[in-house]
Amino acid sequence: MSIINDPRVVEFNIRTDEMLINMGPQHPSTHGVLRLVLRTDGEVVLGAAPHIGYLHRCAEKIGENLAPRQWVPYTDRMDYLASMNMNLGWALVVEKLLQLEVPEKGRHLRVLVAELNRIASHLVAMGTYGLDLGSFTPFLYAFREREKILDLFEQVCGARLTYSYIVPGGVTGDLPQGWLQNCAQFLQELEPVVDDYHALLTSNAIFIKRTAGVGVLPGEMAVNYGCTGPVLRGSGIDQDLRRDGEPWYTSLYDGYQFAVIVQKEGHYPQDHDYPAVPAEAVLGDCWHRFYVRMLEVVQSMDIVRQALDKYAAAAGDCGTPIKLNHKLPPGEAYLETEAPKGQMGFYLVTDGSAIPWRVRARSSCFANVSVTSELCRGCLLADVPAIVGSLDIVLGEIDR
Amino acid sequence: MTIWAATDWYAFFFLLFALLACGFAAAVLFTSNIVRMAFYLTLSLGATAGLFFLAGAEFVGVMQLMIYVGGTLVLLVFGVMLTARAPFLSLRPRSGEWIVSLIAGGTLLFLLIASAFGVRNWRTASDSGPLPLAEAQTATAVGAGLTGVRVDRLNRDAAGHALSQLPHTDSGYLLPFVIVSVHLLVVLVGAAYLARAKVRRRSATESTASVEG
Amino acid sequence: MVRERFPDQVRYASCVEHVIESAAVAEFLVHTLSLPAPLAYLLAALIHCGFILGLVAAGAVVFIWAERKVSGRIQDRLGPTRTGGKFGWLQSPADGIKVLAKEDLIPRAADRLLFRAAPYVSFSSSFTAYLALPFADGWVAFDTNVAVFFILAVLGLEVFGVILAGYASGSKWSLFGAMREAAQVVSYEVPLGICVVIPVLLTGTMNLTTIANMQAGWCSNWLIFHDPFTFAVFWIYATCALASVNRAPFDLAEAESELVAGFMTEYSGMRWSLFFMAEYSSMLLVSCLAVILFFGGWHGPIPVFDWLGWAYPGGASSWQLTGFLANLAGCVNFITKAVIGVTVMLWIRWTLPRLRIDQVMTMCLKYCVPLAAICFIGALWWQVAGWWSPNHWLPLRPDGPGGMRETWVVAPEAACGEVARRLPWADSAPPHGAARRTLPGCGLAGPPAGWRTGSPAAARGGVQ
Amino acid sequence: MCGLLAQITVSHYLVVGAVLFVTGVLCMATKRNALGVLMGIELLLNGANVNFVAFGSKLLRADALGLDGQLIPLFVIVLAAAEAAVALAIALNFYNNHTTVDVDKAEELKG
Repeated sequence: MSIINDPRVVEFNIRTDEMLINMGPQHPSTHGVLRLVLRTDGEVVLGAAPHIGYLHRCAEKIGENLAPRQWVPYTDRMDYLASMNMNLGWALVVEKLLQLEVPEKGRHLRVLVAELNRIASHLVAMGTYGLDLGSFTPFLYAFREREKILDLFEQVCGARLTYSYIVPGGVTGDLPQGWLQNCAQFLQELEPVVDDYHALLTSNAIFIKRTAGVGVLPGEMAVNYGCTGPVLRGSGIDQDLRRDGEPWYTSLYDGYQFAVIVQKEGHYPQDHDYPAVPAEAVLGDCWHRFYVRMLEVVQSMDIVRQALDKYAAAAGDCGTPIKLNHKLPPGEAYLETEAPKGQMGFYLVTDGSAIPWRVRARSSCFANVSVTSELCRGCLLADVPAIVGSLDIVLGEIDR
Repeated sequence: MTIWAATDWYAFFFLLFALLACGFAAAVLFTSNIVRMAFYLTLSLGATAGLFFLAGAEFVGVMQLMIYVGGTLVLLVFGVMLTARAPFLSLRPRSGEWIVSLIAGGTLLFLLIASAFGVRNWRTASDSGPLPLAEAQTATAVGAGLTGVRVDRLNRDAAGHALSQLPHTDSGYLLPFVIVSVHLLVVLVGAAYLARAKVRRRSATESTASVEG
Repeated sequence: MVRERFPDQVRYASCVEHVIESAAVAEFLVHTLSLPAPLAYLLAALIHCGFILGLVAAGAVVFIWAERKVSGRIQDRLGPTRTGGKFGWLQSPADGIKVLAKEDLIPRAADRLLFRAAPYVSFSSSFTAYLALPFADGWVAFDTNVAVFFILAVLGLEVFGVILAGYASGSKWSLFGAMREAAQVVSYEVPLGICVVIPVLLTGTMNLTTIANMQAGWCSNWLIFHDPFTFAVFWIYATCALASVNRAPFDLAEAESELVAGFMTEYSGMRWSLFFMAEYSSMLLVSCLAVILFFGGWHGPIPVFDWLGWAYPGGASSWQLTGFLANLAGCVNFITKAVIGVTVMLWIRWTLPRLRIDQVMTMCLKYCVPLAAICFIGALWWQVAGWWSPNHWLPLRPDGPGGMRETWVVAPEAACGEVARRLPWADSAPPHGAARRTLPGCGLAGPPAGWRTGSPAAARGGVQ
Repeated sequence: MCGLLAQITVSHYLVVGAVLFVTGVLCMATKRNALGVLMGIELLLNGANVNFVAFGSKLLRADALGLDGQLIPLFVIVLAAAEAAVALAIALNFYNNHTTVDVDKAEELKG
């Protein structure tokens, strides 16, 4: 470890002034309006304090004045890159409160769109990560494929970003005709493109230099800070709510074959020919977090394929959305789902009326961004975007 | 048209570069902002390089640009930036110092200028006239001089071909060149040693505590 | 010529000729349009400056457009398509108008004088370097025999503008960018210098025109193919040149994801675009330099004009149409090669992520400098040992193998036996076959006057 | 051009050299910033260089000093670079130990 990477080295001989630098809230690489106050000595970052709240919209408070069905659009705007997963989390928790089972077909439909949206979200994460490291091209390659997913979603629900598609009780409408073929075709097209992404970034020598060994987040620390999702799995902790979550959530994935993407005994579960882990990479560094996301894209593609078959085979309807005046039984419910960025939890307390008494969201990015100050200590200024980018945060979800 | 014909372009360029060099040198003297001083110094030295070109010393001129302006001054600017805290940014000399030094400087300047015009040989061009500049391109000669061969001391025939060998005792500037190379190496090592980054390490607990603040 | 015709103006003419090497143009003006000589010289100088400024400006305009198109194609999109018709070719002028119309903001914390001066420092230094750059045989504004050195020196001054901009902006991001740039450019000047010295070593001159003319003939005669070490050193040169002009993956000074826009953060409008033009013109400049040093300059891969007998003979002083056409074609050839170089830079920029500052420094000090030094010694050894090089069997120029490449060893020996006798490896008698042109001022022989037709044996005599 | 400049001779260069030299001396005398003093030294050396080049220029006088007039400035430039490196190192060290670059405060021999 070189001197500059050594967090214990706090002073150089040349007495330079420490500088406080505001990175954000208007900065090209802070993914929205995150504000990082960096304490730097030259290029070396001595400390980083994330400041949040620039995108606070009182979503949770608003939730206490709206029926669960009405609050769905607000969940869209939390992680706006994975609205389907947000919708799903909220729908599931309301259904859990109501003990409302969704028909078989609806279950597969939800898996289908949620995993597609996971692909879209990870593609954005990959593209913007390239941008953070100064490579513009992967961004457009990623958005090109994401556009196709958005096209599919547009066919499903008419919206390209804020879908409000999965609602408590079911979905707003069944899939249109021919959609399954379109989706299958898209997966066909995406398959070879993933190799391009690996060539552009994952196995690029400069990319490896910039990410391997940078921002190492040990598994223990990740757990202590409550990190979840790819950030946690990138640190080697075997945790994925799709397998380990509550039955109310995991039952969604009953009958699906997938392996949790985590490095076990030095190996990732690989069913494809993907670039090997470079020698410089340390478990828990930026490269691993990135790599987990890239593998999850493929994992989600597999799940989507299975869901396509199961959906086509399933009979019946996709469930009926609850009415606006649907009385909610007094009680409370909490459920965490595996959203693309981590475990997204919704909490709901009701008093018997149609409107919840209390609504809370447990944001995955909020927990993930909290490690920034730990990871950025002693790194170089250029590592800050690399670290923040590898955490893949969305401020809409943090600030709510 | 007459004004064009009357213009001596050599004098014009000389005057231009000379004024730039002297003017910015004065600016260095009279500004108290250290960064501006560095900037003016750059321009002054650059203009001096122009004078060197005019005097036919191309190689020296380029050396001036490369080593002085491009190297030494960048180094200086680095130093300025490393130490440029607000209180030192403009340290003004005391007025008493100004008066004394201006008197001394003025006297020195007067003496120097008087002596510059005092020698007849300096004041006039030689009778044979100056050499055309095309024949004063000296980069090769300078290079040869540094490697130990003084080509300008060769005896020539009328056509300019070398006639005889140089005395073997004349090694040109080879020895100074070697010495200065070694000197430069020593100096660089020494400077790196002087200004090296001494690292003080704190214990792990202390470092965690310090970063919170 | 001028000297003979205007004996009373000898001194002045020679000086102006030196400062602004536009004697040919001026002569034309004097004799054909019968202008007074001083005016003719001024006009000639202005014409030269105009040409170069035009080239720099047009280059920047074209490259900005090209960058958009190339990046568009690389990124699977179209780039500009509508402004000005078919290929969006008016995009750059449109951008220019937009930039001109922008408000010229100066932050309150800025040092106003330095803030205003910085873009001009940057631009003028990268522009000045073109003075010594020949575009074809003899087509050069300032034909100095230290041209390589001059270009490197002046190009190195560009960093001053950046440092000043960074300091004067009064912004931390700008300061960061400036310090990065300063550290990077100063460090990369070292390996860049070593790389550039190798062709100088092989050709024995720092005069770019001569260096390029020594590579006349087939492409096997290009210095990049001279020996394995020159081949290797070209890639080091490419890396260092990329770094010294701050292009991706070395564009740390303006790294938008880290430093917002680095030293340009606080700039807007025309001043900002001056920085931009400076960047593009230095890109073109290092590319041109690479073409001259390694890729034969204006001498194409196939010596068409040598076959036709159109090219100016060495030392020719009279104007002729065929020679002019050959030179024009050479100029086009030269610029084409340079543009290819710039395009490669664009390609790299839009493909690779950015390095980190410590990695950039490591790359320079740990890899580029030692490798360049090894190549330097290797090329030197290869040259002294007289080992095989492609031009020994491919007809590199009309007069056969050998050529004038070895002036470094040959020339001193040929004309001034003294120098050569002192060189430890040259103990053979100097060849006296070819007619020699005396290098001005010192009596050393430069390339023989008839080096295009001189006998190869004489040319290679020094090392055999 | 006025009569004085009818023909540029060595003297004219010497005047430029003198001005640079005197400015350098004054800079060294009056500047309180260590780096300002360093800049004064550079100016001073440059004034000397101008003189050397002028004396060596065959353009100005055919019987000029010749090559020596160019070689000595080369050494001066190189040594100035070395001097600047050392002086800067000293200045930085001084700054580290005293947190100032004001040379008037440098009164102790001990660093």
